[in-house]
Amino acid sequence: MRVVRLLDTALDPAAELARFAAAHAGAGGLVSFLGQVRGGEGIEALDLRHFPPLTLPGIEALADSASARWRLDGIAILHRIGEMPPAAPIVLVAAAARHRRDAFSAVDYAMDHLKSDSWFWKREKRDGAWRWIEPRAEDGADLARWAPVT
Amino acid sequence: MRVVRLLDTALDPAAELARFAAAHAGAGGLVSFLGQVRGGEGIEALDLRHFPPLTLPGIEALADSASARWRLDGIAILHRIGEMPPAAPIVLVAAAARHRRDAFSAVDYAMDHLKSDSWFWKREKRDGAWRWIEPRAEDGADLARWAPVT
Amino acid sequence: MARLVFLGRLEDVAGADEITLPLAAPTPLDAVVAQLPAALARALGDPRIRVAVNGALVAGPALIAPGDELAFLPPVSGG
Amino acid sequence: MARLVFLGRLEDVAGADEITLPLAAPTPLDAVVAQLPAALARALGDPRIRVAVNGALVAGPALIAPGDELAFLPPVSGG
Repeated sequence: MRVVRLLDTALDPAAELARFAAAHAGAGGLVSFLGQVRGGEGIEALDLRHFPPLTLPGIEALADSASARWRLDGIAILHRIGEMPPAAPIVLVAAAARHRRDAFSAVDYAMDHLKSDSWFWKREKRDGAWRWIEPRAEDGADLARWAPVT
Repeated sequence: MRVVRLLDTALDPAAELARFAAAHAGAGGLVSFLGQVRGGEGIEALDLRHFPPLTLPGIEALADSASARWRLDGIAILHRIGEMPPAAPIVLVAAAARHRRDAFSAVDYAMDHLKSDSWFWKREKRDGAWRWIEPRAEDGADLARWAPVT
Repeated sequence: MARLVFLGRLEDVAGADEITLPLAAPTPLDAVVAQLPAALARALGDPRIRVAVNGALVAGPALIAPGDELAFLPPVSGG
Repeated sequence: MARLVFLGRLEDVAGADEITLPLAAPTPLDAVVAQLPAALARALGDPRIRVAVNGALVAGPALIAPGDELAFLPPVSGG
């Protein structure tokens, strides 16, 4: 099972994971990452923008590349776009594999690339004002953990 | 939130994860591992035995040790005991953290220790006959990934 | 006419997420940018900005034809 | 009396997951084991087997008192 979706309405992680687990009932291990809008620090909302011609194809290529690097029975990448309140689910990545290390690595890899190497622009609303989020210094280090496949 | 449970009836991963995610709505990242009884190869059932005076206290100590090694907002370890059919959920580990690397490491660490360093004995029923599962050579290597905290 | 699309913080500099620009004949990218307000043209000069023409990333000098969609993609937000 | 509990494959060797053994006075662990059928006593001699008395792991020689629960824990199954 290979699921890649961009959603402009609420993401229901429990339902999506239940569906994915049911489709991979014999897999042995299933790792998932759920990212939620952080609360606190005056954050009122997060707005996620994308560029349709590139964003979804980029995530599809990421799912393919994770599937090529590790032995997976399936991978799912679901990502929100648009405006979200604190605590709303933003991203769900799940991988099913016979050996749990493959599933852990694939989800970790997909998250590093989704966060730093995918066509998303984020802005935060704090105390009524929107502010764009810039790249972080750690992002390059996160990506450098994954040597290119040669 | 720190949840440690041994269950002798069905584990519902979607409901448990939804509860855990709701309790950690501001955490940023939530990693989970779900282990299911493998199908195929003539496997008809898995039976998981434990030793009550040691098994649950051992898992509680594991949850504490993961919480001490990484910055977590919460950890949940739910483990089945008893007889299960193929595809039944056996174990669910979830960790919530502000930084996703902490959550990934804590779940990976907990799984290595649950699998190789917890008081569980497993037997498999294949073609009508029960057979105890012995330790694997890789188990020591899995545990050696985690240097003792000094 | 060409359609110019601005992503991320470039939307704030441009004052809109997209604008249309009169364009009668194929024009080099830098000549298109030069027609924009100075502050926006300066922001678009950041070498980290990637350009997509009709949804495909281009590298190096590009010729923009009437009807093209030109998107300016600043560094993504990271995580 | 003492209660002996067998985990994992030791259950198959013992033929039961627990048995009771007459025990009138405190007895060293190895003397308790020596009273068992030969095949079981031999299996319990595996140095990888851990012993718990009344739910607590013991290391080295232990004295088993009447009423004690003695559990034999072979290596866990791994994963």
